[in-house]
Amino acid sequence: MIALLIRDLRLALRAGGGFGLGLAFFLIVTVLVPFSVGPQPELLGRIAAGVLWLGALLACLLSLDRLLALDFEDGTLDLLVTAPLPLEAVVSIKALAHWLTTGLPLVLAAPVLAVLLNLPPQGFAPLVISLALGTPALSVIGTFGAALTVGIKRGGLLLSLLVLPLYVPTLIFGAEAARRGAMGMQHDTYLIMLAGITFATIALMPFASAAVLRMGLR
Amino acid sequence: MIALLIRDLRLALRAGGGFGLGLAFFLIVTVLVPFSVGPQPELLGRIAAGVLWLGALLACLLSLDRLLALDFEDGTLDLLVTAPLPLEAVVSIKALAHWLTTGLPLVLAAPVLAVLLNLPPQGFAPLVISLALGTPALSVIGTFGAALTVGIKRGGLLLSLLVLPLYVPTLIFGAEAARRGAMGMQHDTYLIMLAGITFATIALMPFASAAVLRMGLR
Amino acid sequence: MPDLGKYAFEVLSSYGATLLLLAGLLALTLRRGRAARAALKKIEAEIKQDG
Amino acid sequence: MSIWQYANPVKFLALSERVQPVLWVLAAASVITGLVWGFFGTPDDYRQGSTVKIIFIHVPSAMMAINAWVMMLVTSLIWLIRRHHVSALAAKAAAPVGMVMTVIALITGALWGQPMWGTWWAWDPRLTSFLILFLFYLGYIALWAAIEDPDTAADLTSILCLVGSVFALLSRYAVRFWNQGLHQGTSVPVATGGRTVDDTFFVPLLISMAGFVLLFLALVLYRTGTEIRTRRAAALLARAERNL
Amino acid sequence: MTLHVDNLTLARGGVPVLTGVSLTVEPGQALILRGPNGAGKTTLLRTITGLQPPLSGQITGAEDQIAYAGHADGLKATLSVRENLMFWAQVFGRTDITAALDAYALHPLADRLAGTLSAGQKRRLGLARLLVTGRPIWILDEPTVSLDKDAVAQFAAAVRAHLGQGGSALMATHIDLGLEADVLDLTPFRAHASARAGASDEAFL
Amino acid sequence: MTLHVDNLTLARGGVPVLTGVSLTVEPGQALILRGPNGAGKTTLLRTITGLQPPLSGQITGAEDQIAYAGHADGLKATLSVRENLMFWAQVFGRTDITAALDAYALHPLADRLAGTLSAGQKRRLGLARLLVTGRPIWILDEPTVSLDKDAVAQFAAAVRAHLGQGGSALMATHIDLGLEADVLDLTPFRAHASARAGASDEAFL
Ligand code: HEM
Ligand SMILES: Nc1ncnc2c1ncn2[C@@H]1O[C@H](COP(=O)(O)OP(=O)(O)OP(=O)(O)O)[C@@H](O)[C@H]1O
Ligand SMILES: Nc1ncnc2c1ncn2[C@@H]1O[C@H](COP(=O)(O)OP(=O)(O)OP(=O)(O)O)[C@@H](O)[C@H]1O
Ligand SMILES: [Mg+2]
Ligand SMILES: [Mg+2]
Repeated sequence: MIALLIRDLRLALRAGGGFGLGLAFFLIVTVLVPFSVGPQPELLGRIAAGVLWLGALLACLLSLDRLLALDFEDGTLDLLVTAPLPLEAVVSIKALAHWLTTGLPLVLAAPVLAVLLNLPPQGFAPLVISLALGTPALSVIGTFGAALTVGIKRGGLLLSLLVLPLYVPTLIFGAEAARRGAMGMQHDTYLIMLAGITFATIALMPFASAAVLRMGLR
Repeated sequence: MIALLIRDLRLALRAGGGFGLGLAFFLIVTVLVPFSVGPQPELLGRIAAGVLWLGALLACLLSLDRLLALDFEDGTLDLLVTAPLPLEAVVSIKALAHWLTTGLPLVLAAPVLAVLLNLPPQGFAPLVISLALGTPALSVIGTFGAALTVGIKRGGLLLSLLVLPLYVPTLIFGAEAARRGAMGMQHDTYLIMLAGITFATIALMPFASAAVLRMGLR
Repeated sequence: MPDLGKYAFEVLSSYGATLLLLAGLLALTLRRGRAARAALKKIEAEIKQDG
Repeated sequence: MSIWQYANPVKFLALSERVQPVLWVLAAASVITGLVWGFFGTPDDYRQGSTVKIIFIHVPSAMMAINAWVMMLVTSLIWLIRRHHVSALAAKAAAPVGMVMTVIALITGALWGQPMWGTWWAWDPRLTSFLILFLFYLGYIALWAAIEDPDTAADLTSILCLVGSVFALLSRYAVRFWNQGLHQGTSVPVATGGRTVDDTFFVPLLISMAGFVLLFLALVLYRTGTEIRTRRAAALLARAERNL
Repeated sequence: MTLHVDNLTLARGGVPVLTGVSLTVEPGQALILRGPNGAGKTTLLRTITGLQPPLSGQITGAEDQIAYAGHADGLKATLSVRENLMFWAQVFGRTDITAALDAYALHPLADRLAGTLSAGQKRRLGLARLLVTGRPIWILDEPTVSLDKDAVAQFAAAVRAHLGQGGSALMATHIDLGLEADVLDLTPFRAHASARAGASDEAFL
Repeated sequence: MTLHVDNLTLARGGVPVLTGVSLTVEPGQALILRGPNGAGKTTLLRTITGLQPPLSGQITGAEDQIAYAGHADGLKATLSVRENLMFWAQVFGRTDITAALDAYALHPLADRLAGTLSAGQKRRLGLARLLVTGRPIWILDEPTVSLDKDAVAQFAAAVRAHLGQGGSALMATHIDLGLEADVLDLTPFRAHASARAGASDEAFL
């Protein structure tokens, strides 16, 4: 299992492996928002927390399609199924590797990008905390989506379509916590809900993902 | 060449072909925006034009990675290079097919989604016109990006990174035209600029794309 | 140390961040350079040995 | 004897090895002089207070951020036309340096903006085009890293640099159209010789600018050398394997 | 471990492909499956490996005993030959890969990225992977595709050594491998169009 | 059309692989390339096809005359067999695909999606593609991978018919095709490590 994690991280860091690209996408979406809605600082400040959450979600989403599809195409997944590892552990490790290479960098980059969007100072802490609590859920749910679409050639966009509705609760609680934080309002309940979602998905989703994966490989 | 266009369209319509997924993504981004920035109608109305442009741009972007990569993987691209068609024509046709299956549906769907985001009535015409003028440029520039990343496994996110800065001028003129239109301001200059960019890219980019593709296939 | 008045934070962190970034770039450059030199030396030596 | 003989990597290495010590000393000396003079030896501005000291970093780094891209454009063209490896590798070596310069200009600008404009960041055209430039650097470096074959990578990044330059200019123009800004105009117009900056600031600024240029050159020469050695090692290794 | 397959019926795409296949592979035995293109060899091997369920029939002795090598090699283009092998060794709880490198003469290529190998070299690496699994039953689908004569001989030697250590092998191939092995022709087991074999779409017939 | 290859030197990954390869393929002639794995067969065929540039040497008579079939078949999984063939026919300005379907007995499969074919059936479709190009020079890289005996015979017959109509074929293979053809062994042309052949990384040596 450690071997799998190390291999995934190593592959991500190798040429073309995609490490940092989620981050780059996050940056780019943030940068494009003012171009599209206009540069008024007051307006940007109001939507900043929401835009950052949405940007982080999209960045996670876009990196999902390489989570399992590459391993499927070159036959690794077939071989892993026959290896002496429970498939639940395999998908959990894959989700962990995805979070380490995508979610974590997003959490760390969020405050910097918040400056660009003129987020009010009191909003920084809630934003980072909500992202740190929420992104693991995004990775775990995303792994489920990746498992669902694993046999489909370039399922990328279909994957987005399937996963996005599943992301809605996480997004609502996370973005709401960050937004209320930015406006100086009470937001603890939302953070607690968010944490609840995250722990529940981490505990349960791997079973669903593994089941779906077994069926998809047939 | 007609055969190529027809094949591309037919493939897009087949299962897993990706037709409509761009549209679905556009829809979902539009729907998620109120969740993330909050549901105030006045705020949504102000950012509607911009959000729709950004959503259209992202939807185009996400469908780019299947533009050439699928043909590369199964060897079709190698065979097309040796076929009696100039490569410039091949990439132009591919861009056209991409626009027909992604850009055009977005243009048609935009007014419907604009209702969801509370776009002011006078903004509808400028939004649709600016999207109709701008999306072809997105497809053509995107084809260049796809050609650049063609040999790279799952270059999807790298592709986004390379293409997004190239999209900036189109986005600025397009979104600005739509935004000014929504606010009832003069916006013809922006539309003219946008048309200029589109025609220039259609005329010149295929040469760059074909050159890059030849190098990448080596 | 000059008196920076109320802008001390801005000025100091500008200089600080710049020096940090430049030092980082320099360190990375030198490290990669050293590594490349060493790797090349080793390979050249091995190839000489093999004849 | 044409200068193209130095396009041979081995000859280039020899030359750059000889030039570098001098260059490093000059670069260090002028950067240190410029910054120390700027930091310790200049008075506060009557309007900007001590923040004016930021100019000694901000302006040189902003200048080098642009110049580095221009240099990459030129070397990319040379690679595409004459296919000299050193040229392509120099572009590769310069990109991270240019990116760091861009980041420095952005950070110092942001830190300067807080007291002057009351905000870290504003979507001013100059600032915005710099952010886009940063994105171009990112994409360029990522593309180099993603392609296995070094010659293909050189080709593709060169074309990206060409196309990117056109689009960077276009964005600059578009951004100006889109938003009139807060940022001040150029105050060191080289062409006219006129200037708005006081002499007390101007001399250390010039020294600092020269320092950044020299530092850039030294870094690029050194890094190009590293790239050449890496390629040479790979070439030797590939052949050694073939012998086995 | 003896592999028993008893009265197996298989479907592909909802249509029965093979019916009533029974076979046994004893330790030390190699069994070669033959059959024309589309006979269902790949389907049978994947089913025995456990990658897809049979319509009916029993497979015993397969659980956690099988190393499978299909059409795809499960190699990562951006990892070196050594790293690829090492990864699979670790997955199967082992650490020694020299025997595998030896068997297919991969030492000179050990530090090359797998993506830069030729077709046959890739295949050799894919076969070497079997040796690091430590599993007794090898299930191989057209193992010698793209291999040259030397490599085919290396493969035959590896199989022989594996059989000698009490392992067994079940493989599908169209060409002659130079192995002394039993042969099972699948043609008699091909399902007829009218066969009611329990395929999932029969409810609609 | 006679294909002339004169004193060709090739590199892969910056390293010279083959030097001084010369060969001629006359109309009506088939030439088989042999060489161990990694000898450079694929590289040579791709270069002649024009997919990558040679380091030095001349290729004449290839321009717009070549139909290439490499390791990948260029098939779309979601198009039917007929649609796949039809597409390639149209790209080459033709419309008739029955001859191609006949040659590889693809009629029963004509309306199946290419993605649901077995490995050998896919390969047959890939080879049938050559017949709809109308190009005189066939360049084939391991054409018979995964084919069964019948299909190999179909392939041999198709090649013979092609030669009979004044076409020619150049192919790389490790196995015996049952064709009367000249054979060129590439081993003598393999580049030595010290060779200075104009590879692009030689400037660094
Ligand atoms: C993140 C924010 C900023 C960025 C990206 C930025 C970028 C630039 C750039 C690109 C230049 C041009 C150098 C040249 O053309 O030679 C420049 C020059 C300059 N900037 Fe900024 N700037 C920023 C913020 C500021 C702020 C807040 C101030 C002070 C109020 C400032 C003051 C100056 C001055 C005085 C120059 C020199 C103009 C000249 O001599 O050409 N900048 N900056
Ligand atoms: N995804 C699929 N959907 C429907 N039918 C399929 C699918 N894949 C394969 N088949 C059909 O199932 C049958 C068995 O295929 P299989 O791949 O097992 O054959 P095989 O014996 O391995 O042939 P080959 O020697 O060509 O590899 C074939 O007739 C094939 O056309
Ligand atoms: N992308 C690459 N980068 C570096 N070297 C490569 C690359 N691809 C192939 N090679 C090497 O080039 C040589 C020639 O490869 P090529 O694929 O032409 O061999 P081949 O004769 O077709 O072998 P096979 O019979 O295994 O298909 C091999 O030694 C191979 O390892
Ligand atoms: Mg098969
Ligand atoms: Mg080959």
